[in-house]
Amino acid sequence: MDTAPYLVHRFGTSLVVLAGVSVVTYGLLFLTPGDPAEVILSQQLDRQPSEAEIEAFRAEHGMDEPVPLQYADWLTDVLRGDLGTSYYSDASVTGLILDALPLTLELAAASVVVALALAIPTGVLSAVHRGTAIDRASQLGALVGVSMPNFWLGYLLILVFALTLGVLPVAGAGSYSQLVLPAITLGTGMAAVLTRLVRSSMLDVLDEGYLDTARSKGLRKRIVVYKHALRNALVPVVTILGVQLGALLNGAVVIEIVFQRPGLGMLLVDAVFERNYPVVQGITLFTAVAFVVTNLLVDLSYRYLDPRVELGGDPA
Amino acid sequence: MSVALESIASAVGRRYRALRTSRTLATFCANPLNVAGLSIVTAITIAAVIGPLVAPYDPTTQDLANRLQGPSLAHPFGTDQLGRDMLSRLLYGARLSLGIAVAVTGIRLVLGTAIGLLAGYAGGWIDEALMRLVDIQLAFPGLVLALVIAGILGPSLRNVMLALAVVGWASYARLVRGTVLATKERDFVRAARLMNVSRFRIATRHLLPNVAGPVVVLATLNMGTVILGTAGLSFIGLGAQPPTPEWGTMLADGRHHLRTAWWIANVPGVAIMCTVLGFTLLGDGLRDVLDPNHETTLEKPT
Amino acid sequence: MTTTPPTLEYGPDDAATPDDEATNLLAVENLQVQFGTHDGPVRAVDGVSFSLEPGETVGIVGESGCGKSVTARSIVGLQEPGEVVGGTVHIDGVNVHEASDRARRQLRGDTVSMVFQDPDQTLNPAFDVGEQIAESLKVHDQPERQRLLDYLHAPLFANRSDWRDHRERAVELMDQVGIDEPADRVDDYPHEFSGGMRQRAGLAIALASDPDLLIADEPTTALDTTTQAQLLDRLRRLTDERNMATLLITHDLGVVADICDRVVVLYAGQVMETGPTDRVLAAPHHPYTRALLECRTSRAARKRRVPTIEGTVPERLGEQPGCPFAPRCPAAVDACREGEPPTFERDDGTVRCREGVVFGEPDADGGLGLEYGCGETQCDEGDSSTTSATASTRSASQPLRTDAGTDSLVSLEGVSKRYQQAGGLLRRLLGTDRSLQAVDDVTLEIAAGETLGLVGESGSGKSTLANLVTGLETPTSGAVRFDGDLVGAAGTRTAATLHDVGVVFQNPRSSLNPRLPVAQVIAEPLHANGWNEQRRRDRVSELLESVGLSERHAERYPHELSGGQLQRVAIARAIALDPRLVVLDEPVSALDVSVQARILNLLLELQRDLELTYLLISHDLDVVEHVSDRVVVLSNGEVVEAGPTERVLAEPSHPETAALVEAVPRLEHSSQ
Amino acid sequence: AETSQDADANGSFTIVPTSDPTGTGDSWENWGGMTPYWTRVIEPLVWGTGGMQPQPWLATDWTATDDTTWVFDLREGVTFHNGDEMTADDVVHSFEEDILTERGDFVHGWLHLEPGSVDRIDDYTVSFETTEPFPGFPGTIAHNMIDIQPPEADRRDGDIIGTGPFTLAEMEQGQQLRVERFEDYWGGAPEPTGLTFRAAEDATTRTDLLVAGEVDLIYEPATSRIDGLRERGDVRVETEQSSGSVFVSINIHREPTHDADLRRALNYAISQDEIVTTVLEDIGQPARGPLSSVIDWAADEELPAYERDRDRARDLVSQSSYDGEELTCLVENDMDDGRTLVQILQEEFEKIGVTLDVEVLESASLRDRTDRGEFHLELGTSQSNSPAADYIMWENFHTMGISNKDLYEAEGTGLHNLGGEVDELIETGFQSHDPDEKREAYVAAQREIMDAGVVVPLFYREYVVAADAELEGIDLHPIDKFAQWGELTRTT
Ligand SMILES: Nc1ncnc2c1ncn2[C@@H]1O[C@H](COP(=O)(O)OP(=O)(O)OP(=O)(O)O)[C@@H](O)[C@H]1O
Ligand SMILES: Nc1ncnc2c1ncn2[C@@H]1O[C@H](COP(=O)(O)OP(=O)(O)OP(=O)(O)O)[C@@H](O)[C@H]1O
Ligand SMILES: [Mg+2]
Ligand SMILES: [Mg+2]
Repeated sequence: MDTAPYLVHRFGTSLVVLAGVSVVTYGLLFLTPGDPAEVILSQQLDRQPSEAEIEAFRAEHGMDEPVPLQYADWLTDVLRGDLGTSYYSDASVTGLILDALPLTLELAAASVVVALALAIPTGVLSAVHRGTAIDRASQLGALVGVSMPNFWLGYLLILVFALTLGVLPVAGAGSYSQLVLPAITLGTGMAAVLTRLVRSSMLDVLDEGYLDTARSKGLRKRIVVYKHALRNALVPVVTILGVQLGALLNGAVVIEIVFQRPGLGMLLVDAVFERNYPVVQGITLFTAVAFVVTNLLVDLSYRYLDPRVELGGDPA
Repeated sequence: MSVALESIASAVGRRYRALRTSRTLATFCANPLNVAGLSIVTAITIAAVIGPLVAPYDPTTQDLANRLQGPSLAHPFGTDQLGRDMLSRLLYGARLSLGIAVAVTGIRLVLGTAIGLLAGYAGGWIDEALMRLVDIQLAFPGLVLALVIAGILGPSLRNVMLALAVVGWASYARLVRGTVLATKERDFVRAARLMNVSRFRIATRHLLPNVAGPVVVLATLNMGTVILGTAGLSFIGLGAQPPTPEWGTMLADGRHHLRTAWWIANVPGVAIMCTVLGFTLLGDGLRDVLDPNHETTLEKPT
Repeated sequence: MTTTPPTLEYGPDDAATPDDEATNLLAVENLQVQFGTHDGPVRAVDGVSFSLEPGETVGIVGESGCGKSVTARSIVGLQEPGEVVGGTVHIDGVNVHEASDRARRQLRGDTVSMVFQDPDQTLNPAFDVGEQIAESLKVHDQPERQRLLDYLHAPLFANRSDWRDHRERAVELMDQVGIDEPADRVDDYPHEFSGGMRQRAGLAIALASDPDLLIADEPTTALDTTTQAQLLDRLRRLTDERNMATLLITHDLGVVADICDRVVVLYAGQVMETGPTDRVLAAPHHPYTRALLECRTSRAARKRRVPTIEGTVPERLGEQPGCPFAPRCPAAVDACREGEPPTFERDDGTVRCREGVVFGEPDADGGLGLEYGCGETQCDEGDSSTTSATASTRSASQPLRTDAGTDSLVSLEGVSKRYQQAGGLLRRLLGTDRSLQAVDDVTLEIAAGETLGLVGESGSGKSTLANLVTGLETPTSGAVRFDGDLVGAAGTRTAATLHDVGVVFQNPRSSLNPRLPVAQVIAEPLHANGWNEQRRRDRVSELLESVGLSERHAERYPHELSGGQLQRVAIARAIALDPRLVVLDEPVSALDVSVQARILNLLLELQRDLELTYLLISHDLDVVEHVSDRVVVLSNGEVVEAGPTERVLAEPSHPETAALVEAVPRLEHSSQ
Repeated sequence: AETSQDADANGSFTIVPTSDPTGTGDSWENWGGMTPYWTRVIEPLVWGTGGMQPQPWLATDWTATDDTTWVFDLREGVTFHNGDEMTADDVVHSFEEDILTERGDFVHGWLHLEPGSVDRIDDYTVSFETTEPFPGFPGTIAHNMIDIQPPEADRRDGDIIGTGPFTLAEMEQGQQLRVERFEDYWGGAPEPTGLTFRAAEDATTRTDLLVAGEVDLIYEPATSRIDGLRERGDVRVETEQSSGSVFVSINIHREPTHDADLRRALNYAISQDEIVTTVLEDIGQPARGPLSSVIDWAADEELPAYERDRDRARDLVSQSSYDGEELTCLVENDMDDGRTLVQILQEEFEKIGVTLDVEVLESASLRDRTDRGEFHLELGTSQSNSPAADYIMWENFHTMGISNKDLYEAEGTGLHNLGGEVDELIETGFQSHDPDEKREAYVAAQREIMDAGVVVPLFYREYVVAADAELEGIDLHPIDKFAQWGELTRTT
């Protein structure tokens, strides 16, 4: 199938989704019990605002307009890259996000590396030795990784590596050594998911006829496994990597708190606790958009990874 | 009436026979991990049911004189910072944690299945609209959205459940729709259409049962994710209010004592880990049996 | 492992002398392969012995599940997850299963190559075809220097010029196996190839190592007859040119007759008979070989009951004394069931049957006048025995149905079906809309009581036409009438009109809901029409009986039934509401020959008893020839020829028909 | 602890305070990417003594020339970090432009100053006109926030110019900031060459950082770890009584806590001693009243002692109008030991037949709830960050105090305000220049408050600083944020 119409179609639906995402994000404000204007103002003033003040505030922020119009205004600003201003400081939300982002990205990237480095060899080993003790052990190991609440794992790792062995720093951000423990904490959870996936997709692939073809050519087992099998087995893994970005962000929230890394997650938690709605909306929107865009890219990279994929098939 | 009873009896008999004679059980039992999963889940379920009856102490009664006691005969899992018996708290907590997981999973399942079934079966613009809705839900990282929702609504278990339910249904919808679409084109559904079978009956009798396997597998795996999600939100501070013996909250509280009284954090930690592990193993096992073609797409983590 | 090799009076044990090994390119001796299952080890290959000399083409035949593939795979050491528990395989004097990994790779890279059954499965979808052939060449050139990074084309580690060189040679090979414009296709991925081209690419991979021995496991089953013929032809030429020995595995005796010098007949993991093709096909010594030959529809008279081999290939679990074929063998005596059958060594092959003792040399014409039906006592699939057994004693010579009526039941008037190729509104807006004319201006009539056969190449629109008749699809233009009334979409039609048409799909397993027990599957249409519980139950028993299933089957789930039984259930459901027309879309193509014969018998019987009209789709001309009164040939959605079966198939007037007929491999061609 | 990462010979130290030194988020704490607390970069006119009395700092002297006018003499020879000398213009600028405008209008009520009320008299004299008589003015402006900066400073650019012993060198938002020794400091250059303030708001993380040797000094290690730290040879643990106290404040205008008998019953249910010796690991002193005893007019001895007496408490409960309903108790989620304390309350109240429903809330929703008065009890800390602690009384217990006035409509409304006589006593104390008179009035007010059981006092806070045992010259202050780092050195 032609790529161009597919791209247009895919972009089209992504836009629809993004529009929906923006509506949901904006709507979060209305979840708050009570009148948003009043809540915001009482946070800002640190006291109960008067009716007049609330009225003035509404007028100032266009909150006396009908909701769709308010939304439109907000969206217009968002499209210009302006996510609003924090209620508590006059910092722009976009600026706050951009400041916090590098730490989170750094963590996410390092976690993916940890996850892949753990998952691919373990998954392959497990699949190749299907049903043996090696397989069971690595499956169990992977599952233990995914079954532990990650903050607990984080504290245990700190206990062992920072406090007992003293080889890695406890917390903080900035240096590579400070990245190791958080990346391992977040990476193991993800590695567990990926190991299982690599294993099951390797198992599927190992049953495929074309591996017999490869073996019957006289290829070495290593080449059969790592060239012919793994290449095919990685297709679903890459798809999941896109989805795992969500998991990474989920994990980052908790792990940034554990390791005192002022990234997006920490920013979000603080903002939620302070009811700093522009920041909450900004981060929510930003992560969702990042997620949609990443998955779009992942979809497109299918074509390279799996030539069979006819773009446009539902990769559900 | 008697006919109905008879048919129920025969259906039960059939199921039983199917279970006994088919390879299902054998397949399931062939992998010790599956059996381990089933055992863990059974144990936790029993604990949840009879826990309050067998718990040696009241889970909230404090005994400040005996705070931070290590494991002993009187307190097999020690006592916490307020001198409460960890074992009793753990047992009471089992019901709570399991209850949350069941409730959240239940809501997700019902909502997601209904939407997926409708989308897959109706097709056309209904499908298109519902699937975009699914995409929108999936676009938000689950815990992030749950955190925002629970945070705005205020900390309480009810809000946590609500938030987790809101962010998790889409995986079911997607899975169900996918299975329905695949099943819909299978010859037996086409045959049913040609036999004048009503749409409703096709949906409930031919599509749903075939969807059930993957959905049950997803739900089982989901139980674990929900428990972890609850723990994560509890850690952030949006979980149960004290003195509720909810595992995630216990673990989050206990982290301050990790060095001085390891049992306070590690006992609920291990309990959560085992439960999640149990459900995941069971889910995997069920997948071997119910969904041999691995139709279950990997669930989106929350 | 506890299996003791059967005692052979003569046999390959004696033949396994060192000097024999020297002359034999391939020597398989008493090979035993087992698979571990829940119920214990399955003896998939149970003492197989045969050998191959350079330049020779040998066929292995047998029903599905006889162990053909396992044997073939064991020869190249790919028996996993099975386990070789006894016997040896020597290729070029090297013991395959005892050789080191390295030696085995050497063997695969140099001496022996394999082409696998399913072309969709043979090629790695992630690499282009050229790469896969070139890889094979590369292994052959340097079997010992296989570095992972080199093979992954990792920059700095891979030898570029080497690869370019290999790719050029890959193009040559593609040319040799008959892929047109190979230079353009070398960069294509497997999914961009048609089935036939893929199979040829697989052949090119196999030939790349310039093997002395080629093993081809059902290389043509997945192909339509025309493509199959081309490939076989190509294979024959290449073997001749290269003086290659070929081991060809197939269930199709026609293919064997076409190109094999010798044939090995396998049953339940044991060699039943070996010998020169001509002799074995013309004068089979073993009852199983004879049975296989008998149940081919092409041998039976039109519309007559086809002889069948009742029962199924047994799963060989644990120790079972006696000849594995004994339960299905009409000539079996008690001794067959109790003791190991002896193997007789003849000048031109072997026979493993006690019959040798009883009858001595069978007649040269191979016809023993035996009835290969199911005897009351021997039947394995016991429940179906009642009807088929009575049918078979009753039948054989008299036609199963009365002549077809003449009033038309179904008529198609200028019917066309155009498919919009995938894409939605957006694509239409972009003008990239493409459509496909699946059925193109078809006009035809089906008379009440007749059987209309629909044939054509794959993709010619047969299924679409059937769907138009049943109303699963609505025509883009033209009208489909049933009994004079316009047929609408299935959803819009009244119950009464839906009753009149029953459908049996190609794949019995997919056409039955796996979650419902048989009784409920069959009762589904009755339920839909508001029959009450009691009436439903009575009708289900009646139907089960008429398709030759017992009440015992009623409570089973589809996965607990065999393919043949499933198709019976599907047929029962199709006739549940007394339809007038039954549409049969490839009703037997997923089934084994012997089962196929039984189903065809059932269909003919039902047609006679219930006065049914059939629309039968099949790509198997033998089947069509056997059961239909008239044939319609479709090509690219158009009717290119129609007429009485005998006439059309005997004197095809359209080249398309001629090609179809020509391509069918037949025993008769070569044995004459 | 093992040797710290950046412990160089010259003496540079890493300190972890309880709040983020870069002040992410909240505007109150965030002053151009730095909080004014802890870091000793910027300074106020007045400082506080260890006895919570105003102490000359950038101002050397002050007098009230009439009821509402204060004249301050500035210290001469004070150099800003940019090399300029501090004069009255800088003081006027700081008050008028920064403090009274940018810090928000609530500052007016707090300082009793309106914009335009600060005047330069000469280069080293400034006058302030308060809106009403305010004897506590000097103590009130002895606060880190009420700092003096020159007009050139532009905090929006992170360009912070102060007069303190340290200059701002480097900031990483949310992580840490570095300050360096200011050689021209008016009080003489400090010992340390530099200080790093790291963010770690979680007590356990702070403790781990110290134990792992990554930092030299931490505030408030996790309570559960203090014993362990004390046993270590490489860590010194210092405690200091703080200006804060922890108590439960009761909504006296909501049923059923409007009933004084019930409130007294709650007081009789609690054993402050037990709380301090168990969950607090002996950090803090059992409290009788709402004000830390370091505050000179805090009444402790003079207050009625509600020893735990469950029988009496139960009697009072049955006398009261309480009939079994759940009382709501709010507590902020990041209050140290908050969850533990509130559960003890719950248990103790349960024993006298009063059911408590606990809600641990984040700051925003907590404020939301208290603003609406939708609660019965609130567990919290009240602490003064300046030597003048008057506002604790005013804010909490005066009808026009911040907590009460929004909900005050008529007699018998508000939150914790008994009104009438108590209001008058607080006003007297507030406006009195005479320490004895002031003390008398405040003590009387506190007695009334305790008699009516408006609060359940728990304990006067002590705070803990744990540091590398080699550290010398730790100079703590009842106001934890007033610690001086100038004499910090490392032995050996
Ligand atoms: N992976 C396996 N696990 C268990 N049993 C197997 C496996 N593969 C094959 N078998 C058993 O081996 C027997 C022979 O199988 P094989 O594939 O050789 O049959 P075949 O003659 O090639 O049939 P077909 O014509 O259907 O390809 C079968 O009865 C099957 O039960
Ligand atoms: N639903 C559909 N949408 C689009 N194209 C279709 C659809 N169904 C069939 N076609 C196309 O119509 C043509 C005829 O298909 P049809 O299934 O009728 O062929 P057939 O003769 O039954 O082939 P086979 O022997 O392989 O079953 C094919 O090219 C097919 O790709
Ligand atoms: Mg085979
Ligand atoms: Mg078809």
